Amino acid sequence: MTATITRGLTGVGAALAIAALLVLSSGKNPLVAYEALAQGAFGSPDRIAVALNKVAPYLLTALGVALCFRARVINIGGEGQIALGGLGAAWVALTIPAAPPVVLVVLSALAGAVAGAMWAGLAALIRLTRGVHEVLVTLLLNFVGVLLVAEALHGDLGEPGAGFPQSPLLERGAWLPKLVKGTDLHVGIVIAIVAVFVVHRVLWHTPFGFRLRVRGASEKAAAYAGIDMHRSFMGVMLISGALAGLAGAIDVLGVHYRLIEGFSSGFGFTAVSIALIGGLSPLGVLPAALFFGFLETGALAMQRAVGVPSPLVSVIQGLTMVFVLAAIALGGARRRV
Amino acid sequence: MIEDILAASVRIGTPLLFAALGGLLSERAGVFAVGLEGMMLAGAFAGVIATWLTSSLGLGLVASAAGGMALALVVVIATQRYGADQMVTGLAVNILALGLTSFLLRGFGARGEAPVLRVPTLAPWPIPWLADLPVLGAVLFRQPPLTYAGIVLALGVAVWLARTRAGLTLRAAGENPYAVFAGGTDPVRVRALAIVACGAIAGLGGAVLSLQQVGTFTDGMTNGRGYIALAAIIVGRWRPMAALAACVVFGAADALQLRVQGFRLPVSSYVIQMTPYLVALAVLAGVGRSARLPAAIGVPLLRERK
Amino acid sequence: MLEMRGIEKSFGAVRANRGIDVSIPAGRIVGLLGENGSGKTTLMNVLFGMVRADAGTITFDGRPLVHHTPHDAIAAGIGMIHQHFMLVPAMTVAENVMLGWEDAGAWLRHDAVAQRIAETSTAYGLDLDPHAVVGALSLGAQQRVEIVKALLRGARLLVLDEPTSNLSPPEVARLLPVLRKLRAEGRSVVFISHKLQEVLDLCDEVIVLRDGAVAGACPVAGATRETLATMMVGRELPPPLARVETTPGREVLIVSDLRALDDAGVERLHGVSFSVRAGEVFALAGVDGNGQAELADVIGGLREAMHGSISIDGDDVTHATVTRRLRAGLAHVPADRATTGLVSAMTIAENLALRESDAPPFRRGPWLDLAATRALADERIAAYGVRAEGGDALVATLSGGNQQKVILARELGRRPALLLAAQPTRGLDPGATRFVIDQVLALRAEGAAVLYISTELEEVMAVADRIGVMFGGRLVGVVSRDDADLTTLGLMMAGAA
Amino acid sequence: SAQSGKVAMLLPGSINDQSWNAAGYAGLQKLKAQGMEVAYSENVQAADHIEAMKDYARRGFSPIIGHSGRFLSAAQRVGPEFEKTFFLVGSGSGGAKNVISIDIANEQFGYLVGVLAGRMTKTGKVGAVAGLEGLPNMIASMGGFRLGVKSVKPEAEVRVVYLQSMEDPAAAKEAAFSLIAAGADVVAGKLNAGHAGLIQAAKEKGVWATGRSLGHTAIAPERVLTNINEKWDEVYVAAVGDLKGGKITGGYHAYGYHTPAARGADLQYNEQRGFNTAVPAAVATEIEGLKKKMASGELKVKPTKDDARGGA
Ligand SMILES: Nc1ncnc2c1ncn2[C@@H]1O[C@H](COP(=O)(O)OP(=O)(O)OP(=O)(O)O)[C@@H](O)[C@H]1O
Ligand SMILES: Nc1ncnc2c1ncn2[C@@H]1O[C@H](COP(=O)(O)OP(=O)(O)OP(=O)(O)O)[C@@H](O)[C@H]1O
Ligand SMILES: [Mg+2]
Ligand SMILES: [Mg+2]
Repeated sequence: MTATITRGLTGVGAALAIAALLVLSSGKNPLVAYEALAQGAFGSPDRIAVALNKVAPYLLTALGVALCFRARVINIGGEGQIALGGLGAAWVALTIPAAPPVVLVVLSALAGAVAGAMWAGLAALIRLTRGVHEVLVTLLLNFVGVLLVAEALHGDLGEPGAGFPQSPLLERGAWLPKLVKGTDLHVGIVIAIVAVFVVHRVLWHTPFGFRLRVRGASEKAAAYAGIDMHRSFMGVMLISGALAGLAGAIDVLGVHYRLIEGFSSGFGFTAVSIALIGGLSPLGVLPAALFFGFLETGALAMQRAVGVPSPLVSVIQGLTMVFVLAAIALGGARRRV
Repeated sequence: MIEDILAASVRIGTPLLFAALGGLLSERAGVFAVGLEGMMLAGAFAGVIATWLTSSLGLGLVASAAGGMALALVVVIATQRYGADQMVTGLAVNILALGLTSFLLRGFGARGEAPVLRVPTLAPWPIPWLADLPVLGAVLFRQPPLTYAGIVLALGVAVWLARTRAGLTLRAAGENPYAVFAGGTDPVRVRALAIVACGAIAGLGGAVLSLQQVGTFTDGMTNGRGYIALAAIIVGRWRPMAALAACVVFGAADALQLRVQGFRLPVSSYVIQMTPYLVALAVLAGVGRSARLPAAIGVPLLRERK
Repeated sequence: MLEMRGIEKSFGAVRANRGIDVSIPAGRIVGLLGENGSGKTTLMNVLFGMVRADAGTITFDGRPLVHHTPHDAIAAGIGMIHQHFMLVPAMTVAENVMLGWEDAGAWLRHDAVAQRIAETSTAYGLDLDPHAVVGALSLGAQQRVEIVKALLRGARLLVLDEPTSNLSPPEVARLLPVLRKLRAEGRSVVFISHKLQEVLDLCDEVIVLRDGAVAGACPVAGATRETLATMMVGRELPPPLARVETTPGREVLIVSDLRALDDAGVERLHGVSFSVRAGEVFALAGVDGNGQAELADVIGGLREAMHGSISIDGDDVTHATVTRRLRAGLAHVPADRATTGLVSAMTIAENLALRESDAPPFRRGPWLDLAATRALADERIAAYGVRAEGGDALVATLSGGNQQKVILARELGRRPALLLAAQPTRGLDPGATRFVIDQVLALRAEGAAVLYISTELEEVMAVADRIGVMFGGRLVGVVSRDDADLTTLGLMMAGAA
Repeated sequence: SAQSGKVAMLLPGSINDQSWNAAGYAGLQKLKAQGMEVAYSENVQAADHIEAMKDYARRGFSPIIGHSGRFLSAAQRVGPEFEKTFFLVGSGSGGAKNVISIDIANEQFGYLVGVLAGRMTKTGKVGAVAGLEGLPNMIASMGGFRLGVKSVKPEAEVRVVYLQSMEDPAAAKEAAFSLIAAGADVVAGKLNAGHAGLIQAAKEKGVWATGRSLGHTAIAPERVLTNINEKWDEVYVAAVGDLKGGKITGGYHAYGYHTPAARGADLQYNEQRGFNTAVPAAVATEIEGLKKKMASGELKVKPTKDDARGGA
């Protein structure tokens, strides 16, 4: 464990060293830039709040992806499932705005989870009944899901006259409660961390989790063990979709307070990365998601503070992923299933 | 009308075809080609830069291939040398390429601002006599050079995979790399070369966009085509000519979508834009046969290191 | 011809080879013996360049092999047929032969190669269709593919790692002359096997490994099974468990007119009917590929029955799930232990829970009861003599024999009414084989019904009360143990009776 | 403190798109040239809007310009928290107090280009490619365009195709091809980086096109009729000036021919001329006349959602 962390940090170091050369070549001082990065990520309670808010949806979605990949179900449909989750949450929040606040926020979040699960369930259904590989189905449904949100915002859910495809602002009762006064930190991160432990418990301590692991380790052994491959496929997809949908709902109810086109852009693939870097283990996904959330927050702040060109944010992110992966893989510990 | 749609399908399908062919080589050798998007982007970028610097489209094409290869090398080192997960490495190089191309482009402008590099595009090369055929002439024989190259490449890859020993070895590396090793060839090298070839070909796919269709480079100009190419590979079940067909079908769906929008329909453009994806799903679901991935795809080769 | 001196090889803490010296003369067949995990495969992998030795030297034909790869080994004239075949199942025989073979041409000469495969297989009596897809071939045929591969590459030293483990007696009977023919041509053969009789029949001399070191070497002339076994184990094997007389009771398994398709959709089982009584071992003998695998799969619930019925203790389970069959009292030792019977990346304890994670003692309330599972694992490890560090050891780190013991511990440990055992001793050393047979007999004595599927006639004769022979997807005859003799059984298996 | 001397800008895309983002960035450069301290973030994703605005606000920037209607939501969220900071949303559609939306009068420029297209078409068919169907500024541009065409050639067929991305030149080129194949001999539109593809299509097929920056003329000097050259530099300078003077506060302010100090955009072929020489003098004169009517308020263009519909 500590060895893995050490190697991971070495990877980060190597990536930052290379990126430093690029920063230098753009005429900025890398030390100043990295100081700004650190400040931007950890510099104040508010910065940490921003990062944690970013972590929450990543974490939830990555948990679902990790469960799926464990069961050797290659669900790369996080993006679409998040989008549908946001859509479901916004729809409920806008449909019953008069509901009591607690009821409203809970129902909206649940609606997000249900919508995400349904979207994933649709993919699973196509896979199971028509044999189209899930990689393909989930990938294609991502595009459709994002367009569905656009269509909804173009239609009834959209705010008339808004300068961008977005819904009206949701009732206050639908907003996720704040955790810390004076910051934007909302309860999403708590929900996500609870989910980490729940998923961990399910994966390692329930017969269902056991079946998922067997299924992922050997399809033949799973059949021999009497595992219903269709049911477990559908099961894990529904769970993963619900987690992603909840992530979408949390972003809508906690950050934007409305549905916005493109609010989930890129989340799905980031979640896949987090799940894999986290070793497909719920407890491993937690540090991986924190790492991504803080790195992104810090890097964006660095861009604003020091004025390094914005593409460098992507460069740093890409380099860090490659180096951390390589460094961790070099450790080469065989993973238990 | 039909001629116009077919010609458009071929045009839209061409960049996808290159990426799909490259990705197919990588995946048949056992390495997920998630990095296609980035390789295309790197190729599109390098092609424009080289053409702009040298005023030679030929050198631009060479640079496109080299650009894709450069990114592929990152994949090779991470996945083959260090055994990093193929899928995340692919996603990572996509992000890297997006940032790096944009960053480097700024290096060509004053004050770190991105310049607009305008280059000539590859003009169509009508093939004498054939170009005058009805329908087929416009669809197939009045195309710019990379389109021909794509079709020839698809045929070439198909024949190469099926008929050469190298092709056989590559396929075996994706099915059972240990058999390749026992047969006296280093499967890691085979995979590495396949990834590099994938980069070169996908890079040319980027050149189709930047040098053949648009004549400039803009940030992120591949816009997800690498992922569509991945879908085309699966739809084509990892066979070159079938992948070509899949790319043309994707092209046709998009071409139709644009033309359908031109009529007055009671639904919004957002719904119409969904149709290519829904059509792809419907066709696949209709065919209803499952695809078999190369048996050893994604499986890292764990070999002793000394 | 071959000299290996001081070969050392460790995998982590495991010293698989500790200073092994062997020499193989030209034109000889040398048997390489040893218990499971004694280092045979490792030694040969070192020779072939699959793994690199920590120390030691190799000289082949007077030339040293240093830091060599399989490519160099092949070029030098060494051919190896691996314990786990190095074939690509999705490709044809011809394609597999051409893989990595320069003579196949840069542009593959399909027809010429097919021609040469046909010629070679005729010359050596190997019977291979160059255009068949390897994945659809029986293991015996796959092995012949490996042999053709090596022959076509001009191997002068052929290493066969447990070539007969997966073969039926007739297939073995076809293989041995091939090897003798090679010897007659002046080539050498290293023959690894756990079947001592074969070794005595075929080899000129034997080398025995124990715990990664050479325990002895001797010419075959004068050796007996007992002396070889003693050399391998370092002590004498106890006599086999005595068969107790049982009176067969009720019909536990009734199979009637069962038909089934194989993976490719070809009908492989053309209507098989039989029953097995309590306290009885019914053995099914037959050459691989005559429907036994499909039959076992259908009874085990891994394959759909196309027609016919199966009942266990009066319970019609023809279309039941695996779970229901388990509840009806079925235990199943599948032929393919590595990927079907076990999850090798899981622990021994988890593998014991594999088929019953939903029931006590593995489950308590909604949770897995990990403590109880671990306790059970320790108990079974002791009872079945599994050589492992404990219940948390990964199955992948066990030797083949110990992996088989884990399956037996799970399946027999449930005190089944019916045991379905398919090829349970495949690849096991004599000691481990003895253990398995003893366990089966003990179960019989307790009154269970046993369906024992094996290609080993000798083993079948040792355990069975009645013996059925499968040929061409049909049960072509059933004889009682007392009426059976090897010759007629062999003829029936060949479809001649 | 409307005028802190520090201006920050958030841009939705890359500043080198020769189009929307480049125009916004030019505005920022002009403010810098006037001696202000400037900062900007490109490619700001929806997830980061709020955070970026707050960050700049905390660091004392004012106004903070969100160069796209998509920043309005965030500005409305952040605005009340930072009452002393002004938030300018370019191409926004509303606001209150310190949140101010400014836009160019897209309907005016769309209309004029429509008139030009109507006059130039021989086939009686014109087309346009745009993105984000249904947004106010798209309704204004595309609706204005259709009204303009119809005003001079009621029987003309106007087809509009909407794309998923405004940044995809290859897709835009194909969309333009589809319009040209259907008979259009003038193609207009409103895209960002994608607009270059539209011009490229016109160049290859030999039809007329209208661009969005002088850079587009450079791609196909012989095929580009004119560009709606958006002067976001002037708009932002004017808006910042107006802020200082207290002349604008919360709400929506459009710059067009009716606001002579900063017209927001103009039809320009290159630095010297308004139109390609292929445009008959009479047509140019007609358009100049319309501009005057717009300036005087005599001509008000009011496109509806239906005017901007996709398809014919
Ligand atoms: N790759 C490996 N990693 C770790 N341990 C290994 C590896 N290969 C072999 N071993 C260990 O080395 C020892 C010798 O194994 P080897 O496969 O050579 O035995 P063997 O004599 O071929 O046995 P069998 O009769 O079962 O085939 C065993 O203890 C085994 O667990
Ligand atoms: N990760 C590992 N750690 C330790 N030992 C390992 C590991 N992987 C494989 N082995 C050992 O490698 C040996 C060689 O593998 P192999 O599959 O040849 O088994 P085997 O003992 O020969 O069994 P069988 O002949 O029944 O297939 C195994 O015995 C196993 O103990
Ligand atoms: Mg062995
Ligand atoms: Mg063995």
